[in-house]
Amino acid sequence: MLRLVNVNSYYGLVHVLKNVSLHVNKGETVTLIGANGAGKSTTLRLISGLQSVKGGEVTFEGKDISRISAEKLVKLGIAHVPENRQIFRPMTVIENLELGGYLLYKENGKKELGKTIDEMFARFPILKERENQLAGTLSGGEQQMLAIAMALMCRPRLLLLDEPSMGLAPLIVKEIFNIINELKDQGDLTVLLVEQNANAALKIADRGYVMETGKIIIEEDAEALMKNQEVKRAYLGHDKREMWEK
Amino acid sequence: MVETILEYQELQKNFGGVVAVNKLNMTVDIGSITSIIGPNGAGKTTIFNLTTGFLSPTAGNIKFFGNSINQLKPHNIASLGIARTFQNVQVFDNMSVLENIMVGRHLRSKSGILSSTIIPPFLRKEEKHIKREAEKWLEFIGMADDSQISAGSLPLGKQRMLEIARALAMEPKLILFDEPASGLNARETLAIGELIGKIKESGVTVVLVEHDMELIMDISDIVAVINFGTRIAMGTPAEIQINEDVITAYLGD
Amino acid sequence: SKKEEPVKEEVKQEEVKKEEVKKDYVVGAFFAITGKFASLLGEPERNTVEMMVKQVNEAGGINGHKLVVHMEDTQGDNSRAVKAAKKFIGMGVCAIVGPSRSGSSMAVIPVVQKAKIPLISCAAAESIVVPVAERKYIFKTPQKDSDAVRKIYGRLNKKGVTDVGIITGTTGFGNAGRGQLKTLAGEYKINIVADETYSPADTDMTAQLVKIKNAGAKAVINWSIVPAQSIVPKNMKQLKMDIPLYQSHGFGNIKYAKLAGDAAEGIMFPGGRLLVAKQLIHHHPQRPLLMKYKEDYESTYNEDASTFGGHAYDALLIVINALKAVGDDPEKIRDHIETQNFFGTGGNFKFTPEDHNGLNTRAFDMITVSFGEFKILGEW
Amino acid sequence: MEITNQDFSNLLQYIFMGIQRGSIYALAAMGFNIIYNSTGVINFAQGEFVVYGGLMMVSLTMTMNLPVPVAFFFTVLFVMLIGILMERLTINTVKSPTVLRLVIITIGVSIFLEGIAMVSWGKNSHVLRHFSSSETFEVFGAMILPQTLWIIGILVFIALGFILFFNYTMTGKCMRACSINRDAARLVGINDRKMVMISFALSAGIGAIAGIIITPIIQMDYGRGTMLAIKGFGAAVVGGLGNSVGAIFAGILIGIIEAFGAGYISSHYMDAIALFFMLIVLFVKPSGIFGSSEASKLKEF
Amino acid sequence: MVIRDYIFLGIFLLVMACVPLLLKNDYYISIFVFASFNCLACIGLSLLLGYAGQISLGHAAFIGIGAYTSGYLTTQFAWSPWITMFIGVVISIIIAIAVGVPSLKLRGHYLAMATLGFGAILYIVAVAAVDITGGPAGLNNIPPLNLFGLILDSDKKFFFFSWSVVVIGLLFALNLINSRVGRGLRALHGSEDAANSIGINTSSYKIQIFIFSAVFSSIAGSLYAHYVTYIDPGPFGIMHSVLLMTMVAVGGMHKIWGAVIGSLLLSLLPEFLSFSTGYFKTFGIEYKPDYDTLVYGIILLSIMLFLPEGLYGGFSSAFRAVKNIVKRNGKKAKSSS
Ligand SMILES: Nc1ncnc2c1ncn2[C@@H]1O[C@H](COP(=O)(O)OP(=O)(O)OP(=O)(O)O)[C@@H](O)[C@H]1O
Ligand SMILES: Nc1ncnc2c1ncn2[C@@H]1O[C@H](COP(=O)(O)OP(=O)(O)OP(=O)(O)O)[C@@H](O)[C@H]1O
Ligand SMILES: [Mg+2]
Ligand SMILES: [Mg+2]
Repeated sequence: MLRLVNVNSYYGLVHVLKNVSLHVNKGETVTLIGANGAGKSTTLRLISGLQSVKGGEVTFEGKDISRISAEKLVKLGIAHVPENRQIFRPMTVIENLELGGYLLYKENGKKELGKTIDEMFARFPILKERENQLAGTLSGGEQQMLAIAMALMCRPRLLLLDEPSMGLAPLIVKEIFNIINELKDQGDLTVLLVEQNANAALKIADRGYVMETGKIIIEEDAEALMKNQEVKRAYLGHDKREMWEK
Repeated sequence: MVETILEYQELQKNFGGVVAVNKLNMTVDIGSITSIIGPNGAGKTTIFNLTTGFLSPTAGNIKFFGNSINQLKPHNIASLGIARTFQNVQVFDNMSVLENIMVGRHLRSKSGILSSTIIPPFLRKEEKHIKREAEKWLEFIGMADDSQISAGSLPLGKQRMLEIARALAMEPKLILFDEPASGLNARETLAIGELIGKIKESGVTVVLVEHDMELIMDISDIVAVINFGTRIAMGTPAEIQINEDVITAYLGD
Repeated sequence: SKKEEPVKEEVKQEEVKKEEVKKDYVVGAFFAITGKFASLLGEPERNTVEMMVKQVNEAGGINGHKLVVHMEDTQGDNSRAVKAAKKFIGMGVCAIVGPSRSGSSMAVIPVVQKAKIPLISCAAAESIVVPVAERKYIFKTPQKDSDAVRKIYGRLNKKGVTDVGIITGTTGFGNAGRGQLKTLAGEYKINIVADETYSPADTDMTAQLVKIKNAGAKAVINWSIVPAQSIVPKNMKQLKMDIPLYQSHGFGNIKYAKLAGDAAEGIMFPGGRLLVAKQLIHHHPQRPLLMKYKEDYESTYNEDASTFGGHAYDALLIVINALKAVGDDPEKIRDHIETQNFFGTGGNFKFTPEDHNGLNTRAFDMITVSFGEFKILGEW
Repeated sequence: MEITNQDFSNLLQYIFMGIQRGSIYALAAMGFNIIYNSTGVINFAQGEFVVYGGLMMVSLTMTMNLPVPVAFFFTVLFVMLIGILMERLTINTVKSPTVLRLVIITIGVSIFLEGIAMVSWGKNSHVLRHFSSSETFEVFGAMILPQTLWIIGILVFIALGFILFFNYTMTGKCMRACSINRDAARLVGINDRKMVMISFALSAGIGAIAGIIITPIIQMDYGRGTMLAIKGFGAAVVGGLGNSVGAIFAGILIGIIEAFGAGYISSHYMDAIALFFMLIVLFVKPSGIFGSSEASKLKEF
Repeated sequence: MVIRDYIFLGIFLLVMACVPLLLKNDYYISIFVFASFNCLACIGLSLLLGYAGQISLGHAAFIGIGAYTSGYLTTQFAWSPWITMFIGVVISIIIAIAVGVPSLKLRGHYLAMATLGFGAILYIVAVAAVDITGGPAGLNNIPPLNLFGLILDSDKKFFFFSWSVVVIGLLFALNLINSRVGRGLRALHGSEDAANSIGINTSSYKIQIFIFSAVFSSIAGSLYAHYVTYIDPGPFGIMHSVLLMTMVAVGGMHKIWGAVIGSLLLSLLPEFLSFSTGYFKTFGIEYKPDYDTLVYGIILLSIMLFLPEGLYGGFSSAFRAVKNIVKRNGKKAKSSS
């Protein structure tokens, strides 16, 4: 469904992605893990069109998307929940959701929009309670839920999630991973997930990539990754004692 | 007997209709690591904002070493020796890493606008001292190599470390951490945990808000659980882990 | 030297051939050509000067010397005026014409006084040339504002009107006029019942006029030099105020009357005769000169001549007269100006060491607007 | 009795005059708000739109003798085109925009447009015929121009349109979204560039209309833009940036205060009185009369 | 880093000292004298705008306060210009406090409007208070400065004096930004909350720096008055405030040097335009002063469009590029040899 081949990217003069290749098959959940600053978020930004591609190719369902702008990619079915809760802070929760469903509204009209918003409220009841509050005044976790809900509003086929569990309470994290699982089980959603909580991510993922300083260093099945000694030590936090000793 | 460093009495904060903190009573022992956990929107950050003067309470009292600090401005509270970090990291991204920490020495240095104007930096003793101290703290968090990098281009984990070092440079008596490990991977979380341990050893009291249970259980002396702005439980990590209320409200099965 | 002005260099190149013949007479001229609110002054002034230079040189120059006028735009800005004056002085001009506005004139006085270069200002405020002892090198061509006030007050006396409302613009010109109106009121037993102002950027003076109306004024005097002055008659019409409106000599550009449209009908103001040259009796001593200037200007620039252009005409004429008589030594020019007695567009100039304007009330005719044109209002 | 009647008609006169002045401030402020709402930037070339509206209308009706409605249409179209060009050639090309940088760019554009207007329309003031009669009529002793009614009517019409637009239509909300967080807006499928362009077009259109309806009363020249922009900016800020109701309310309020200041206190200090009032409002309500301080804190400058 | 600023200062001092030697004509020198006033005001403004992140569209008013205090007291009471300059500073401080305390609670565009309003009010007062300020007619016969018996009545003398003042101002500003206070200012620009949390009294800092920059402007105003020896409200209007801010931004607002470059450029540009009229003529192009506004707008626009960090940023990246090329060539040369 999605394929990156030898992709490079720069921030100014800094070379942040170096020949990154990865692919995500339809219906799969793939996770991307790696240390801070490895370039995971950049990879997602690049797929969703926020970051420009220098060299290499990016295809979505066989179509070259490396030159397509972010807003058009949404139309193709790619939704991106960026890190740090990019919501419209001075607008109300409901307005945020409406905007999330902008394309839906444009194609299917107001009714469908209302219906989908209700669906989201059913999924995230706390947002319903905060309906008319300014999004910027929500608690961190509430904002994260809103961000995810906004992305789901336009019924994407490929969902790019950047650290969705960041700052969320364990219960909610479980809930969010459940939701991802559910969406995936419904069969029509493909997920590319960037996570620090590698444990949880690998549990729901089919495959995983490990990234370090702008390069993909490992690609394996999720289960295999969980057993990989290197990965365990670096990202899973297992065997802490072992670490302490080191 | 252990001394109390911080005390909340019937603390209350309303935002319009929303009661973010509701009749909270709680104490923090000097020299301890006290953790506050609770669901999203429970009011944890609000408690920090009240403690550091960014918000003022609707009702109730906050006492630091027995003195009420309700009405003080953030910078006054900082000068009493309370430092904090932010849930959304707030480093000064228009400055280098070293300068970020040098700013942290603000309260420990004196020169005012007039003397700063007249005396060039290389003739000023204080300036050298500030720089030395800042380098020391940079060493402490293990980021000495990054000193000249612009803080804005650091990866998140390092920004959090930097924020902590900046707070430490104040040499506070009490330090409040708002989710220091969020967005960090297990290895980095471990490093933060280690750092917090070191901070405690140096005699600074720590209050910690965090969602990473492993970290909480690892390093806390006391855990308080907040829901809907009130305390629903308080105890040692072991006690909390098996508390039914906490499990249903927060941890999940 | 390298630091010479480019224009001069260019001039020099042309000179190569004529060098043996005679050197150029270099004069500086600066006006508010582009500044906001003031370009209605500066543009006709610049045009006039450019036209005159051409005429003079086509006629073989001044005693065989080519006349070179270096032009600067002050934009109505004082510091630009000062810089321009210094530029002229650096270039070694023998006299300076301009600037257009009173404020700029005041700003450049110390500079030219010190450099001992005669300056003939085209701005109205009387304070530019007094006290003469301190303003040895400063002259001006526009009529005095006190004379304009006298002319208006004299007419009011004749008509038996005592209660007037004054409304003045907050520019150097308006402010000076306001001062004179207040100072001379006692002498003419005029009672100023309302004293209002408006800024050059103002677009509506109804509030001020309502106040004047309510104060029981029997006539309105509007003193300003910017386009906003033509809103006053419009507003008066709107308020159905049918008391007479007097304007200052700053109204001396038919464009102002046109802006006010039919509201301008019946406005009276003391003005230079240039505006009504055609209506002058044939043997009026000013007439030939006025007609010539007017026709030249109007045929060259395809727009109506205004008194402002006339001020520049007079100023440059003074310089040319002096150059003809004594050559281009600034000191001699200055001395010569103090002896000049001639008819210009502004009236009969009689300069003396005590009077650096040389005009009196007789320089004015009372003019009115009738069917969109300026007409002489028969003396009393 | 006589005196109170007089007082009343004066009061009425001042109020009408204030509304007429204020309507222009309100329209300028609304123009600011539209662009502010999609970019977070104050467009200091807004005053130039007004000037171009007035001057173009003069050319079309007075010189080319087109009928008013036709000229109106083409003038608005023309100025909207200028707005679009301005956006495409300047704002849109900026790679790393900060608010301050963009604001200064708009100042640059305004200087440039002013220069063009000066060269093409000359430095003279221009007059425009009134839409209907230019004869005043009397209401309780106050003299009112029919043009004033035109101004008020058009203002109300536009105001209603914009309130509905920004608060209840998707496009309106999208524009606001763009000003808050461009990346996030793009990620929900909003074409941010298009939104910004539309907002420039709309704002230029409003400016043009303001210019057209006011020119018969105030005359128009190339240099009027700055002052109009500053007054409109004042109204926008006092009303609460981005808030259309606030803009109208504040614009008219400032107009009335100016009129009262000139009428009852002193014309020498008329503008100062209005400005002083603006300062007081800001000190008491730091984000304008209708602005939410919370929302403004959540925005970045 | 820090040292570099002071090296620049030394170079700057040398360059400015040479300017009058190169320019024989008083006119050119006077352009630089006028530029020095803008430069001084812009240095102050850059501390406020670029370092503390607070906008002010009212600084021309402080220039006016300095100018009028000097002008009024020297002409009315014949006080020494040095004393009146000092009084101007004191008055500016008082007014800066009165205006700054309520205004600096505002943010962004609201702050811009408040300072703009303040500037406009003072301008109106200068126009309307005829008895004190002379109204639009202004004040004349202001005495020139007298420096230990040396009367600064020539352009060259004034040039050296006013640019010395600028250099001292520059030195002070550089000291300040490289100090505890300067870091505090930048911190509050970066994040006000974070600055507060480490004990920086941000509101007090904002006011202090507002006052500080007002003092710079006030001195510039006094110098202006004693140089021109005539003042009227014209040069102290809000458009001049906007111009000052534009100078800072065009130069590059995150560096003091940006203010210096920007103010020099925008002060000299109009003169250059009027100067080049002659050149156009030699090429047979008819260039009228009417086009000045247009060209000025285009230049301002181009700088802001193409140089995100202003001229200073443009220069330094050009410098870096050149350095890189030199390096690379150097390497090549080495490797080939
Ligand atoms: N705007 C920027 N300008 C310059 N460098 C940047 C910028 N954003 C990110 N970088 C750098 O690019 C590299 C990759 O960043 P990226 O955000 O993709 O990492 P990440 O793997 O998502 O890390 P994290 O876990 O912290 O989110 C990092 O070294 C970072 O410092
Ligand atoms: N300024 C505000 N206006 C209105 N409501 C607010 C404001 N600030 C916080 N709230 C509300 O108060 C509640 C507590 O928020 P707070 O940020 O303290 O939660 P938290 O415990 O830190 O949550 P999280 O773990 O998600 O960060 C939330 O419901 C939030 O929506
Ligand atoms: Mg990331
Ligand atoms: Mg929180």
